Amino acid sequence: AEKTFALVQINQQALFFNQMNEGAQKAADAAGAKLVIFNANNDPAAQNSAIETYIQQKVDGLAVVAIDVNGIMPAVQQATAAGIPVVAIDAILPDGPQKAQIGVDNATAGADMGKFFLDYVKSDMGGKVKYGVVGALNSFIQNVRQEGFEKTVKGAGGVETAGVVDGQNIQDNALAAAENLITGNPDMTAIYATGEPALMGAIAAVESQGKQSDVKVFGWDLTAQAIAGIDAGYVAAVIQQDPAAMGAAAIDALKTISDGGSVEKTISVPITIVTRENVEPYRAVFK
Amino acid sequence: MSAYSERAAGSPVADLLSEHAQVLSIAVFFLACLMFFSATTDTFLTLGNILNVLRQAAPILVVAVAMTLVIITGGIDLSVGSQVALINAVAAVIMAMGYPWPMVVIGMIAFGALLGIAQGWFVAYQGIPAFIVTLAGLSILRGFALYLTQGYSIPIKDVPGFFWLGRGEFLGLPVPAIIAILVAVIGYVIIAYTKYGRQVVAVGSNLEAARRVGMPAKWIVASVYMVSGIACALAGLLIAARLGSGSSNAAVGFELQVIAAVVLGGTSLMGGRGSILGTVLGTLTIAVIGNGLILMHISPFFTQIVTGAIILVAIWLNTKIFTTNFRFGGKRK
Amino acid sequence: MSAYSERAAGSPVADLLSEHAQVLSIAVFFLACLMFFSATTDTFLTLGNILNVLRQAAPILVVAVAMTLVIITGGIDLSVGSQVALINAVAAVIMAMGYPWPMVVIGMIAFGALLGIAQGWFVAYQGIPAFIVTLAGLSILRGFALYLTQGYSIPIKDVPGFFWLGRGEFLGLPVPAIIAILVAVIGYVIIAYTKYGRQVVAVGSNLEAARRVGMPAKWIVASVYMVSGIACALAGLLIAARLGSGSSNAAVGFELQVIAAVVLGGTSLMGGRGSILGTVLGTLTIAVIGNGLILMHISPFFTQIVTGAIILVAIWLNTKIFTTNFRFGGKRK
Amino acid sequence: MIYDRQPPTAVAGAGGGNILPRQPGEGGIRQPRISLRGIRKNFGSHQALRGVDLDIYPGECLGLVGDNAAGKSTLTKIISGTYIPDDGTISIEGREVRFSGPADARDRNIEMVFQDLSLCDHVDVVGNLFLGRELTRGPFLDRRRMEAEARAMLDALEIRIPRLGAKVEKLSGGQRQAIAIARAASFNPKVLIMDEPTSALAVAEVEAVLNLINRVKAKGVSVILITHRLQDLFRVCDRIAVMYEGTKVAERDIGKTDLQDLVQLIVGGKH
Amino acid sequence: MIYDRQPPTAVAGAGGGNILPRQPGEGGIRQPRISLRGIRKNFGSHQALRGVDLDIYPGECLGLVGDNAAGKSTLTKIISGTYIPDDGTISIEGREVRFSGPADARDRNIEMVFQDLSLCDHVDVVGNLFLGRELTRGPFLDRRRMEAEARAMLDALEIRIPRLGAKVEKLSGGQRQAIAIARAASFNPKVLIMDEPTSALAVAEVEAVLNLINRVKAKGVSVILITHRLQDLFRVCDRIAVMYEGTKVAERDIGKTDLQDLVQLIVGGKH
Ligand SMILES: Nc1ncnc2c1ncn2[C@@H]1O[C@H](COP(=O)(O)OP(=O)(O)OP(=O)(O)O)[C@@H](O)[C@H]1O
Ligand SMILES: Nc1ncnc2c1ncn2[C@@H]1O[C@H](COP(=O)(O)OP(=O)(O)OP(=O)(O)O)[C@@H](O)[C@H]1O
Ligand SMILES: [Mg+2]
Ligand SMILES: [Mg+2]
Repeated sequence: AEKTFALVQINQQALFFNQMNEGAQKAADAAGAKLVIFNANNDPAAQNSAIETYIQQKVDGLAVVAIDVNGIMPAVQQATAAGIPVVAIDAILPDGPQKAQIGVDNATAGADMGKFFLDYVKSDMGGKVKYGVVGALNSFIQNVRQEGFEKTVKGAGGVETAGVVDGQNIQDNALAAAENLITGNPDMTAIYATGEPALMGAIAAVESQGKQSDVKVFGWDLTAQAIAGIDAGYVAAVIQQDPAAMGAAAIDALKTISDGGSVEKTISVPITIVTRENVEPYRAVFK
Repeated sequence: MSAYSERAAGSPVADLLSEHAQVLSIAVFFLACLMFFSATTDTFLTLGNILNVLRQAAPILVVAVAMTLVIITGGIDLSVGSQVALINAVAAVIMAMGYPWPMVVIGMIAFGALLGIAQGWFVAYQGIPAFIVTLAGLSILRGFALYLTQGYSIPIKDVPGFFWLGRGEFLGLPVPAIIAILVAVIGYVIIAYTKYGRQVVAVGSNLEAARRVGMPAKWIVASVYMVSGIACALAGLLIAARLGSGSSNAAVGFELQVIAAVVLGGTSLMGGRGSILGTVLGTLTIAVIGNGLILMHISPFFTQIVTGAIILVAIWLNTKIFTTNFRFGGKRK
Repeated sequence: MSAYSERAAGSPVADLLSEHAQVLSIAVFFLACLMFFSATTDTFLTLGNILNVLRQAAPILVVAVAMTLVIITGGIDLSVGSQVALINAVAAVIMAMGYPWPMVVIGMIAFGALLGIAQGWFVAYQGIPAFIVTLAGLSILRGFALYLTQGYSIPIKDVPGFFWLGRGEFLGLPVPAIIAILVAVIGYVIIAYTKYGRQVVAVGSNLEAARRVGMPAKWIVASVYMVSGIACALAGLLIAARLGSGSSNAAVGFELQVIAAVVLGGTSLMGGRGSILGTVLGTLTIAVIGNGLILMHISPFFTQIVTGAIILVAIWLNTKIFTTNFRFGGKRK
Repeated sequence: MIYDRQPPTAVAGAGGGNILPRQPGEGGIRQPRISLRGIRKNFGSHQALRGVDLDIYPGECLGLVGDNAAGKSTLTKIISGTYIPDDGTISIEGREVRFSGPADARDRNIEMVFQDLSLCDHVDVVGNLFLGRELTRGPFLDRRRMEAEARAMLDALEIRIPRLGAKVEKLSGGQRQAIAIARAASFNPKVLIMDEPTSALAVAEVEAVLNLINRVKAKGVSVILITHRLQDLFRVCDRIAVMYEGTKVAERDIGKTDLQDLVQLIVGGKH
Repeated sequence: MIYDRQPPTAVAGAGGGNILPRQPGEGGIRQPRISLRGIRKNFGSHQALRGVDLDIYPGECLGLVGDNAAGKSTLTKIISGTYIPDDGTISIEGREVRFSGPADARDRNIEMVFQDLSLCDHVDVVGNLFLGRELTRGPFLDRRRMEAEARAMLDALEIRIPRLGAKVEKLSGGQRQAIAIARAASFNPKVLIMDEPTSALAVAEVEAVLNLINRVKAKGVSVILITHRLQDLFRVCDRIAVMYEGTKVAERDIGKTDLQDLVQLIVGGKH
C-alpha cells in the first residue's frame, strides 16, 4: 500500500523550512509515498502533540525538525515504541532511538564561517574589524550558529566585538535592532546574522543607514536581497544550506527503513559559503 | 379588557436557555466538530486519539480555568505563557541540581503563586491596568527564562515519578487530563457555590459596589492573579513532565490560546460574566479542531486559515441560531 | 455659619491636570527616558539616531493611532500584525507583477479597508466579541500571507519612488516619520474636533445611549475596524518599502506592541476614554527604550527583562506621584 | 388634520375607563398623534407587556402610572423605538409605522428621557446635551455655538452646573437627570416621553420641569409623563392611563379622578 | 449611655437653627451616635463640602434636604466610609474614628442605600441582597437559606419580584431600588442612611419604606433620609438639616417647620 510519512516542521515563516518541505515532497512523490506536514508555529508542545496524533494514525515514518531538542525526545521514544521510525533533520537530537540525524552541523558551519570571516578580515579589511551579531535568541539552532562563530573568532588578533542584538527571528524586529546596532556603534565594520530574518534585517539596515561602503555583512540563508547585496559588494558571504536536499534525504531514509533497510546514523548535507565568486547558480533559485 | 390579572409565570426552561445561551452555543458547536471529525477521519474516534487530545489540552485547560476567574474580575493575564516557560525552565534547572521532584513540584507551585501575587499587587493595590502589568510580566518573565537557559533546553533525566505526571495513566486516563479535570471541577465549584466565587463575580460586575458592601475588593482582585500563577505552575510542570525538558521556548503564544478558549466559552472580557463549563468546552473545541485538522492531513498552509475560519463561522452561526430561536420562542407564546 | 454663600470657582489648571493625569504621567516618563539615555550614551542625542527612532516607530505609530479609536469604542483589534503581513506580502507580489507603485499603494489601502470592514461587520452587525473576530482574523490573514508567499520573502526591485516612502527624507525628516506624524495629527483632530470622533467616544462610553439618541452605532463600531485596516495597509506599505521585500514573517507580535503603546498612553481598554497624544507618547517611549537599551550595550538576554521592568516601574511611579500630588493639592486648599 | 387616513379603531379603542379623548378647541374628533394597538413584549419567558392599546393626542399630556414593574418603561421604550414589540402595531398620525431602532423614532421627532438617563459618562455636559445632534461647521464640531446654546438649555431647567466642560460622570444625580431632560426637550420634539424625569430633582427643579411640560404642551407637543409623584400629574396631565402587570387597566380624564382614585387603580383595589 | 465619653461639642454644635436635639423618653442630654465636625471634601478643584457639622442621635430620623448638587450624597458617603474626607472629624458614640473604607463603616453597623443603588448587575436578586454578607456552610454558599430569607426581606417592602434567581440587570427601576433598600435595612444597622430611596418607587412601595423607617427608628436605629419629596419628611423625620452649596445652612425640629419654610430654606430665599 501507499506509505504515509509525516514531517513535523518548526514554522513556515522562513524560506528554509519551506524549501525543506518542497524537497521532502518531491522525494515522497518519487518514492510513491504520501507526505503530510505539520507546522508547529514555534510551539514545542505542539510538535509533541502532532507526533502523538500521527502515532495514533499509524504513519509509516516521522521526520522531525525539533524546536526543543530535549523536549521532543519523549515523543520520539513513544513513536519508536509504536514501531514508527523517526529521523531528525537539522536540529541535532540527543542520543536516542532516532534512526538518523540529517543535515548540517550548525556548530561546525558556524565555525567554518568564523574561519572564512577571519581570512576575509585579513585579506580584505586590513586585518582589523569590529563586528556585531544580529541573532535570534529564541531559536536554539541560531544560538548554536552564533556560538560556533563566536568561539572561532574570539581572541583572534584585530577582532573586536560590538555585542549582540536580538531580532527575535522576525525581520522587521531584526531591522530595527540592526539599525540601532549600527547607530550605536559608528565604528562597526561587520555584521554576522544567524538566520534568514536576521540577515534580511541586517541588509535592509545597512541600506537604510547608507553604510554600504563601511559595513560588511556575513550571514546565513540566501534570499534575493542577499544576492543583490553580494552583487553590491557589502554582503561578503552567506552560508547556504540545502534544505531541499535535507528534506529529500529524510524521506529517502524513512523509505529505506520502512522497507526494512538501514541507513547511516548521520547523513550530512553539505553547506556552501556563497560569495561573489560562486553566487551565479543561485540566481535562478531566488528571483 | 381591564381585568386585573397577574402575568403567567414564565417557563423555567426558556429562562435557563436564554441565560446559558452562550454555553449552549459552544456546546452545540463542540458536538458538531466531534461529529464532523468522526465522520471524516478513521482515527479520530479511537480511544488512543481521544486520550491524546485530553492529554494535549490539559495544560491549556488548567490555565484557562484560572484565566476565567481573572477575566470575570474584569482583568486579563497576558503573562501566562511566560510564567509557564519560567516555571518549566526553573523546574528543569532545579531538578538537574538533584533536588527530589516532589519538593520541586511544591516549590514551583509556591513560586507560581508568588509570581501571580506580585502582579496582582500592582493591579489591585496600585491600580495599574492589568493589561500593562501582565504585558510587562510577559516580557520580564520570558526574559528571565531565556537568561536562565541561555536559549538552550535543559533535559530532565531519570525522574520517573515526575514523568508520570505528564505521561502516566491512572484508571486508564492520562494523568494530566485527570489533573485538568480536577482543576476544572474545583473551578466550577468555586465560581458557582462558594463565597469566594461570589466575591469574584461581584468585583467584576461592579467593583465599587463590592467595595461599598465591605468586600475586601482589592484582595480579591489580587488573589485571582495568584490563582492564575498557581495554575501556570501546574501547567509548566505538566509540560516539563511531558517533554522531559525545560526550555524558555515553551508555551509561546500560550496566552492567546488560553484567552481564546475562555472567550469562546462565553466569558465576557468586560467582567462579571463567565462560565467554567464554557471554558472547558472552548478549550476542548480548540484542541479537537487542532487534532482533527492534523488527522485530515490539511496542508499546513491552510491550517491557520481553516482554524480561524471555523471558529469565526461557528460562533457566528451560533449567535444567529440562538438569537433567532429565542425571538421565535418569544413570539409564539 | 449658615450664610448662603456660593462655592468658589475652581482653578481651571487643577481640573486640567486631574483630567489629563495619565497623559501627563506618560509624558513625564518619556522625558525621563530621554534624559536618561542622553546622559548615559553618546549616540542617543545625535540627529541620526533620533531620525532612526522616528523611522522605526512610524509603522507602530500609524497603527496605534487607529487602534486608539478601536479601543475607545471598547473593542480591540488583534489582527493588525497579520493584516500588516498580508498587505506587505500582497503589495510585493503585485509589484513583482509589474504594476506601477502608486496604483499598488492605492489598491492596498482599499484592500486594508476591506479587510477591516469585513471584521467590523462581524463585530458590529453580528455582535460577535471583537476579541474572537480579530483573533480569528489574526490566524486567517497570517495564513493567507503564508500561502501567498509560500514562505519566500518576495523582493521588490527597482521602484525608487516606492522605496522613498520607506527610506526617503523630506525636509530632513524621514518620510515614514512624516506620514506617521500626519496620521497622528489627523487622529487627534478626529477625536477631539469632529462629529465622527464624538460618535466614537459616545459609542465606547455607552453604546446603548448612543443608539438611543439615534447615532448609527453599529456603523460607527464597524468603521473603526475599517480605519484600523487602512492604517495597517499604510504600515504594511511602509515596512515593505523599508525592507524592500514582502514577507509573511513581517510584523509578528505587532498587535501586542501596538496595544501596549496605546494602553501605556492612558487609553482605557474598557472603552470611552482615550488620547491620541498619549498614544504618540506611549509609542515613542517604547521605541526609545528599545533603541536606548541597544545603545547602552545591555546584554540581549536582559533587554526583555529591562524593558518590561522599566515600563512597569515607570507607570507605577507615575501613578503614585500623580495621585499623591492631587490629593495633596486638594488638602491644602 | 387628515381625517380620511384615520383608522376606525382610533376613537373606540381608548382604554378601560372608555373616556373620549379631550378635544381642546375643536368640535370634531381629533386624530391621535400616536396610536398603539395590541402591543406585546416578552423578555425570555417574562411577559413584560400583554397587549396594550394607547392613544396620545397632540398638545396633551398623558400621565402613565402603575406599580413597579407594571411595564411603563417597556411600553414607552417601544414608542421611542428602543425595543421592537413582539406583536401589535404603532401608528403615527394614522399611518402604521415600523421602527427598526431609535433613530427611526427620533427622525419622527419622538424624544424620550430614559429612566436610566442614557448619558455618556466620558463625554462632557455640552456633548451629552447635543449627543446625536452635534452642531458642526463642516466636519468639525462647532464647540462655541454648542456651549452657548447648552447654557440656555440648562437655564430653562434652573439647574446649576458650574463647568459645562466637566464629564457627566462627576455630576450629582439631579444634575445628570436635568441634562437628560434638557436634551430631550430642546430639539422641538412632537412627542416627548419622560420616564420618571423628576425622581432625582429638588423642589425648584421639579417646578421647572412641570412648567416646561406645560409650555411644550401649549406648543402642540404630545407629552407622556411617567411618574410616581401622583400630585404632579394633576399639575400637568390631561389624561391618565394606569398600567398593571403588563396591561392597561384604566384610563381617566384628569377632571374625573383624584389622588385616592388613582392610588386604588394602581394597587388594584378597585376592579 | 456613656456620658463621660461625650465630647464637649456634642451639644453646642448642632447647626443653623440651633435646636436642641429631641430627647425622647429621657431627661438628660443624649449623646449623638454620630457626630461630624468641619467635614470638607474637594474633588479636583471643586469644593463639594465646605465644612459641615452634623449630629445624629439614636432612634431619630434626620431628614437631609437641599438643592441638587448641594453635597448631600457626598456627605452621607463620607459617613458610610465610601469617601474619605479631606478634613474634619467623625465621632461615633463620642469616640473619634477614621474610616479607611466602607468595610470599616459596615463593621460599625452603618448601612447605606446609595443613590446609584450599587447593585451587581450580573448577580441574581438573592445574591445582591446578601452581597458581602453571604450565608455559608463551610466555604459554600447556603443558597437555600438565603433564598428563604430573601423572600421575607422583600415582602416587607411589598415589592413583587417573581424570580429571585433573575439577574438584577433585567429588573425594573423600582424593583432594583427595592433590592438596595432591603439589603441595607435587613442586617440590623445602627445607622441607616438612605439616599433618595423612594425616587423610583410606586405609591404602595413608598408607604412600605416610610413604615420601615418608623419601625427601625422605634428599635433605636438612627436614620438619615435624603429625599426631594418633602411631604415624606413630615411622616418620618424628627429633625431636618438643610444643605446649600456644600454647607449646612439650617437645622429645624420637625414640629417647628412646614413645607413652605423648607422650600425657602432649600432655595435660599430666607437668609
Ligand atoms: N466623584 C466625584 N468627582 C467629582 N465631582 C463630584 C464627585 N461626586 C460629586 N461631585 C460633585 O460634588 C457636588 C455635590 O454632589 P452630590 O452628589 O453630593 O450632590 P447631591 O446633594 O447629592 O445632589 P442630588 O440631589 O442631585 O443628588 C456636585 O457638584 C458634584 O458635581
Ligand atoms: N431587558 C429586560 N430583560 C428582561 N426583563 C426585563 C427587561 N426590561 C424589563 N424587564 C421586565 O419587564 C417588567 C416591566 O419592567 P419595566 O421596566 O417596564 O417596569 P416599570 O413599569 O417601568 O417599573 P418601574 O416603575 O419600577 O420603573 C419587569 O418585570 C422587568 O423585570
Ligand atoms: Mg420604569
Ligand atoms: Mg445625591
